[in-house]
Amino acid sequence: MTKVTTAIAVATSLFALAATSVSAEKLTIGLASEPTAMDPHFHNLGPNNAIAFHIFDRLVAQDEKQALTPGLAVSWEPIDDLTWEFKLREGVTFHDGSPFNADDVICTITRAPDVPNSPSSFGAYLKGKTAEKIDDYTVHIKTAEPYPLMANDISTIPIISDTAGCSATTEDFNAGTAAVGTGPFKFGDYKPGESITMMRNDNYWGDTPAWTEVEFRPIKSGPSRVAALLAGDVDMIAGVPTTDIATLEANEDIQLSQGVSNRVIYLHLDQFRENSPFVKGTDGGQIKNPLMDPKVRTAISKAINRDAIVDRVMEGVALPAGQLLPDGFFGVSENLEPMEYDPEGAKALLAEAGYPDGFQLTIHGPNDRYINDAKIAEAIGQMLTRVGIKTSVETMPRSVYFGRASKGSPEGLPEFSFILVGWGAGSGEASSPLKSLIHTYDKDKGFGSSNRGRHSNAEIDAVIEEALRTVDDAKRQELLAKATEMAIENAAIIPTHFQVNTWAAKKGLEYIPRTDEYTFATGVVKQ
Amino acid sequence: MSDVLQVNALRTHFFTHAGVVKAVDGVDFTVRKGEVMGLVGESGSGKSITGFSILGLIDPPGRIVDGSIRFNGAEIANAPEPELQKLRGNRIAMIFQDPMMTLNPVLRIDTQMIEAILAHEDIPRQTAWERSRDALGLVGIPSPEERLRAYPHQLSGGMRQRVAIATAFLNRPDLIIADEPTTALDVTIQAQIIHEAQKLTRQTGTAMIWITHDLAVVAGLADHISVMYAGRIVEQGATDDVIDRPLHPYTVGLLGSVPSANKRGQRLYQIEGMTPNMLAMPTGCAFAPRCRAATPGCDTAPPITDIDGRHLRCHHPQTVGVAS
Amino acid sequence: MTAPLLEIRGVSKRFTKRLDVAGKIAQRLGSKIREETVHAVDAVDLSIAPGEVLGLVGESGCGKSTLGRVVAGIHGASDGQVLYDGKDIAALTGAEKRAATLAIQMIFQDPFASLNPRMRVEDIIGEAPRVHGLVSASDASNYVDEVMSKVGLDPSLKRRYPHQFSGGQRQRIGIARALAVKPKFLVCDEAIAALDVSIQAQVINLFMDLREELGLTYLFISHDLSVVEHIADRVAIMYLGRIVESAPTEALFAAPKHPYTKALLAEAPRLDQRKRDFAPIEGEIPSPLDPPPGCHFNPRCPLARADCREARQMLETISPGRAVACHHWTET
Amino acid sequence: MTVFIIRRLMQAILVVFLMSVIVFFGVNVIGDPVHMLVSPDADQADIEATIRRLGLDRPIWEQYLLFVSGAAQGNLGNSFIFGEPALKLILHHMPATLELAFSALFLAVAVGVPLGLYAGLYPDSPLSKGIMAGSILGFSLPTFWVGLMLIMLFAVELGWLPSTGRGDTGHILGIETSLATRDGLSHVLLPAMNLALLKISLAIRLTRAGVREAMGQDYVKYARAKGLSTRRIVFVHVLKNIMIPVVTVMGLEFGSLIGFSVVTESIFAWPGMGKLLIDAILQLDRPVVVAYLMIIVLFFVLINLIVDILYSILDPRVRLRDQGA
Amino acid sequence: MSDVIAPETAAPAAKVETPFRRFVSEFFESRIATVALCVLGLIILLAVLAPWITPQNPYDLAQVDVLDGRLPPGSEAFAGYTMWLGSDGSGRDLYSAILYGLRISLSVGVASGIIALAIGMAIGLLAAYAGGRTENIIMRVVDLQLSFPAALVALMLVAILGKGIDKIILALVVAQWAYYARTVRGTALVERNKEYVEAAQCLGLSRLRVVFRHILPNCLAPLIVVGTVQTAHAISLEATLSFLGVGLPQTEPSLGVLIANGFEYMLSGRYWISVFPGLALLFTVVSINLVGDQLRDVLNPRLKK
Repeated sequence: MTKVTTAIAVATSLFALAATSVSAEKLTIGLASEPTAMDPHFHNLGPNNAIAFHIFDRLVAQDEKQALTPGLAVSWEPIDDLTWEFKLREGVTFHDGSPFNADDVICTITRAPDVPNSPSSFGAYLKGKTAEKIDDYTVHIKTAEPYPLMANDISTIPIISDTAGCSATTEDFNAGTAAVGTGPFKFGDYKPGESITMMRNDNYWGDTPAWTEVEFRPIKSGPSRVAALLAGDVDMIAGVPTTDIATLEANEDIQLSQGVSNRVIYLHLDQFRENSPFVKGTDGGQIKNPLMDPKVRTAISKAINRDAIVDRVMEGVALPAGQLLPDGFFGVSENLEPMEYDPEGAKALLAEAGYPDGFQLTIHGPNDRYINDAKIAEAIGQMLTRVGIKTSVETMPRSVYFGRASKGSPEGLPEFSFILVGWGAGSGEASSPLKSLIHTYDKDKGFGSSNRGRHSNAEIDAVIEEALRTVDDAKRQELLAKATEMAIENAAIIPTHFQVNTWAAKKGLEYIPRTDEYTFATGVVKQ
Repeated sequence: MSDVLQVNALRTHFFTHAGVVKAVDGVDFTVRKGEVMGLVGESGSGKSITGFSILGLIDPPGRIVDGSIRFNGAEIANAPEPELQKLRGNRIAMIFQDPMMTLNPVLRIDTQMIEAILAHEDIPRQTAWERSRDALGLVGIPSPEERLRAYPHQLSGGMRQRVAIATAFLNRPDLIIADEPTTALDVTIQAQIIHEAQKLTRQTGTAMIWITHDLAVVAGLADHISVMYAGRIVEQGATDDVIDRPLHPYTVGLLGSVPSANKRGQRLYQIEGMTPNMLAMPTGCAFAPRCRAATPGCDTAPPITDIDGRHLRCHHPQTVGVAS
Repeated sequence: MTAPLLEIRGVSKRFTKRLDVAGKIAQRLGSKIREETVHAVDAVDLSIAPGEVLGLVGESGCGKSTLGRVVAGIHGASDGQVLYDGKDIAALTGAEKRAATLAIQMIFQDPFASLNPRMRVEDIIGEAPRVHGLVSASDASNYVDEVMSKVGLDPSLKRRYPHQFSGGQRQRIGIARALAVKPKFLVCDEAIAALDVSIQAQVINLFMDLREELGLTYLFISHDLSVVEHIADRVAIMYLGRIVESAPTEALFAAPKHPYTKALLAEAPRLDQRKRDFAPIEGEIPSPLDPPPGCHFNPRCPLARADCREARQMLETISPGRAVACHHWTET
Repeated sequence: MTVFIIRRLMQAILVVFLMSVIVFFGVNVIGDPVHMLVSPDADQADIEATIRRLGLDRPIWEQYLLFVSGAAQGNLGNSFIFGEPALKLILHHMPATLELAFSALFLAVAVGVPLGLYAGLYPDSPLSKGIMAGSILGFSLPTFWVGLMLIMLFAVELGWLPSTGRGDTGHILGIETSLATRDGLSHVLLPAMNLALLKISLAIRLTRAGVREAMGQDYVKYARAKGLSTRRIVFVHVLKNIMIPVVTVMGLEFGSLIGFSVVTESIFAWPGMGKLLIDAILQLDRPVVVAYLMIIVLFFVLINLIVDILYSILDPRVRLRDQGA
Repeated sequence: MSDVIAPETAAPAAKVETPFRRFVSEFFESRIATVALCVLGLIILLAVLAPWITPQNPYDLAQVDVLDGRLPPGSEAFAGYTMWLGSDGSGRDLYSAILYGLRISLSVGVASGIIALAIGMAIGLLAAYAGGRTENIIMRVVDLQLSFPAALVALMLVAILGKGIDKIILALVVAQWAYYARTVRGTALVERNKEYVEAAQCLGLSRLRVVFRHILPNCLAPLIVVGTVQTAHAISLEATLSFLGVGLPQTEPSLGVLIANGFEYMLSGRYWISVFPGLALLFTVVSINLVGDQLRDVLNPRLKK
């Protein structure tokens, strides 16, 4: 009984909140990046997904910590090793009034991996999965092998309407005619490069949002974005540049919110070439690749002053990293701490490995991808130079960088020897970085797709593969932690820090930070 | 005959970085109604500056530093700009050397003629247009209505100079200053232009100052001739007197320099040296360094002397024939 | 008669503005554009004996300067030949060609544009003799002194630049430059037109002195009848690309035959005419782009008839040394 | 005139062709667009699927031929990133850039010509010297720096004008433009000022030089000799003459305004073609880069043509020559 | 009004007045230009002497410490010296970085200017002297090149070529050679038709000699003017490209990179990171432009009285 009353009380208070805000509350948000389409399946990319999730719901949602919560599915569970059952929410209607049922799910799963001209599809999440309608509110999804991450994968797919959306083209979505979902906001207006406007869905099945209208404005230049907030042109901005955080903090009219993200910034080291192109001896001549030696890799890790990076480069807005995901995520190890800064130890290790005088190295990194990426590369260059590894720094736009880093060498192999990269775990748990960054490169199985250092260790591979087959959560968590520990032990990669994302809003508003870096209008609350 | 213009002791100097250029340095002359006065001199002698001084068109760094210019009895040297504006183009008109440069290339002939009338008279545009058309007819331009619609570059050099003459006569001025108006033209065209100018001055009784370096032109056109050298008029008199019985050694030399039939094949009379540096004028007679008759006494400035109704600035008038 | 030093045979010079591809397409599409050809010089014959001064007279645009440049080898002729010492210059090669080139020199009108402002006088004068090996490098300096003295310039000024000289002195530098390669023949293109009267006399005298001293032959181009009358042995009158009359100077000035010559003589201002009435011939020189048919002078000619509009009268010898191109010259 | 247009068209075709080759192959060298596009989670098979979908698996010359045959039919290819026809994207962004460029041009002429006129008429007055010093400064300041300063001053410190974005749009003659609304105009002002700064300097210097030269010309002296008022001389005789170079140069500068809008647009988050281009370059959206350049080439040819026609209208001397040739 | 002054300087002068001496004395008539030239000279001197007068080599990572980052002017660095102008985000002493940045900016500007000048000059001369079809083709290319904004051309090229000083110089050369070519061709055409060239022809001098000894020296004046303006422009353009993220590498910053890096600190009150390099750039470009302006006045025959 008490439970019910509480629920009612909450409901009424929510209603009251909603009622007060009925008087046309408009929210304007300045975004750091822009979606490329209103078609939720067109481009599997952060900015697109963030916008799509306003208009479209998913079967399984992720909360601000990326924990799975019910969305259009009220429950999901494996009914056997190879089949997952999703129970759908009843009584939900699309923005155009048509009811939501299993047909919409089936057509979505068919359309999502295969949108014409799509630069990056959702295929990766739906590969090997077949969906089947059991009844109007039950859907089964089958895989060929046991697959524990079913719900994580499904949580990335926005559900579109069978009638309005499934046969529509991307252009129809951009025009708004097909952009019909069940989400908290309805499509309003889409002006590429300029603004995206949405109206509140007053019939939303969940909590009715506080805002009657939301406008997203892409302002890519950081200072301009801050200026727009300070000038009052927007109510809130995402991606506050670290340089401005201190000033904004001191500004009484501005409210900041920060949250650690799922993104780790790390170093990949060439471990597959005897003659690595950007490693040279102290005299500039070719030497046998020292990065293949775990001692050297550990020495490098010891030479990096993570606290200095966090404090000076990131202005305190980051966390030193000792593994692949920050604390609190599924599959992280409790035993790992960030490597201690120990330049003397690093020198000693280098000497032990046979490089008392160090060697020459080039660090490559992007300059427009991660927060302060070029500066971090430079700082690392400085630190390594101090322990005797004379490091030069080369940064480039990501358009150039990633292609070269992945397959820029004449043989189509990763071109660089030592690179700075980042990884955000979209699934919100540790298998994502383990599978892509640590596992041996294996094109056929899709493992190690971003393993640009080509670290390869059969033991770790085995643990990862086992984890990926293990449906039992506790056991899987253990396996993932173990794989992580082994990788760090081996210095397969060298994590430096976890990004912390910052949002800034005008006084009276606050944003609930999200680890997945998405900016949701529903996450903006009035204080 | 009444005096239209009296210029007395006019001095126009240019104050340049390098020093003071005394472009006009004490010029006196008188122009009477209906009379053509030839103002002759070589380049740099100050003859054009004299013309511009009369119209008050000297720009900084130059200015009239001394002297008087009386036009129809009224003093106009350094008169206020609005007063001069009323005179210019109205009572005193000017014709320039190069008609290509003086007509505004981007304005049609009619615009440029009509504005010259409307600047001085408040009459309907149509009337002004008609008067312009008639004026073009008077200087012998065929189909003037068509020409009025033309742009300057569509006319030949001779035509343009006719337009300039027609424009000068539009407001029936009392005086026209023609600054080398035929120098840029061919012999046959020059004859045409002189013909038109001569005809119109005779018809209207307008006085004219014809500035030129060509003695032969003024010989056939002018009533009086003033010869300028280095900013001063060195000799002045009736045309016949000056040409046939020159008194100043410079005039003598100038006339001797002109090739002609009776000197064929012989060496020409040669004035040695060159025009003086305007920044470093010799004291006394400016011509002395080049003068064959010069004596040490020439380093004092010669006064103006009157000989048989002629004015002369020379210590040693050449009473005997032309040097040859 | 002695063999001519220089002979011009049927020389024409045309300047053609060709149509480019776009122009041709436009023409196909019916645009009224066409190739434009200016007949600057139209089948001219002239010969000049050694030591002679030929005056070439005409108004601006008549082609006299172009003809001068063809003779001096600056322009090639479109048609016809220029013979020096009986040999076609265009057909010469090697040393002979160079000798002919150097033998004919030109004096220009503009004393400012005709001297390279960035070169010292000694280089302006001395460059060509040095390049052609007429003097050795060590003798060059003395040679320049010598040439400068010859034209009445103070050799001590040879290290100066042209802008430091007056117009008359510059013209002397130009003459010295030509003389430095020991020419036989000088083309003087309005060589005194830009000078003040008193300086003109100096330069004319210089030309006459040099002729005597060095035995030079001149093609003396001028619009100024009195100058030509003074200096030339023979005069050719040019009108719109053609020679209309040529005659010994005295004969021509005494009794001009061609109506154009008559008009020119009548209208040139003269010192000995006072308070005259200027009674000019009508009309202006037609555009050389679009010359009138037949005799070019016919639109302005008091004698013009139908035949003048139909056919051109070629230059016709009417008495020894005199030629005239007119259908009706006898009528005066 | 016909010849002129034909010549220009032929040039345009040649340039468009050359440009397409250079850009197509050039952009291909820069980097690998696929790695910009795919989600980091994608595995190797996904990446290859994307490569196939975008046709990037074919040899580059084959891709180029495909592009050319498409271009011949008016299809410049689909944006890798947006999936829409590149042409459509660019046309969509064009009005914003054009209104910015036109506003800047207007500012340049409206501010630069009067100042230049003053500086030319009174070259020795202190104000003129100030104007000229200002114009040197305007010449020398990098656009991006000025843009930031403008935002700092007018949007952040003073709060008078919005800092970024395009604002409300309205319709003028059926064209959607922010010049039609108050809000839109307030948004245009800062970026237009930023973009115009260089051109204002240019207009000042051009006008001043023109006035000084014109004032020394005989036709001005002649006009004075005709007794014309100074006002008429300046505003009819002088101004009409100097407008010839001013209009010509400013017209040609319109092209560079569009070029420089790349900088201004990225600072002011102005949703125009320039921003589209720089994004496309950074993301290796080759079809958009290529299409942008194709369109810009045509644009420039068009501008040059218009300028030449304007020139011949303003300068009667040119008109005749055109008829003749 | 040729009547006004006839500068007959034939009266024996104390020394021979060469065109160069005349030019120098006319140049220094303007006080502003004199000051600008001095400032420019000082800037160049500072840039040249940078390694000897700065406490830090900002390009040597061993000397740069991120722990020194973002220090305000007057702070002391770990190494003990005072950072009079503060430090940037990576710990570079701004005073040192600005002087080194000046070296890069100036050398980029000057190198691209000289190369573009050489190429433009050669092509312009070729066009003017060859005439006909060659000239037509060359000038069409020049026209097209000129109708594209240099910023756009450079932007595209740098995007294609990638980063690096050599590449940015190449891009600037490609973006700018046409200005020189047009200028040279324009003046050469005027000069070619002058009588002194005809005289040289008459004297049987070779074509090469006429072009290089006679025409070329007379084309230099406008080229120098264009050269200064274009050099200033190149420096500014390099800064813009760096700002757009396609310019020079992060670790060897030119002034443009320094400004761009400081740009993000502007709103946070660390004005010095962007303002000081900005001022250095401003002084450099303004003084070059002022010098260029005076050169234009002195070398332009049309303004001569």
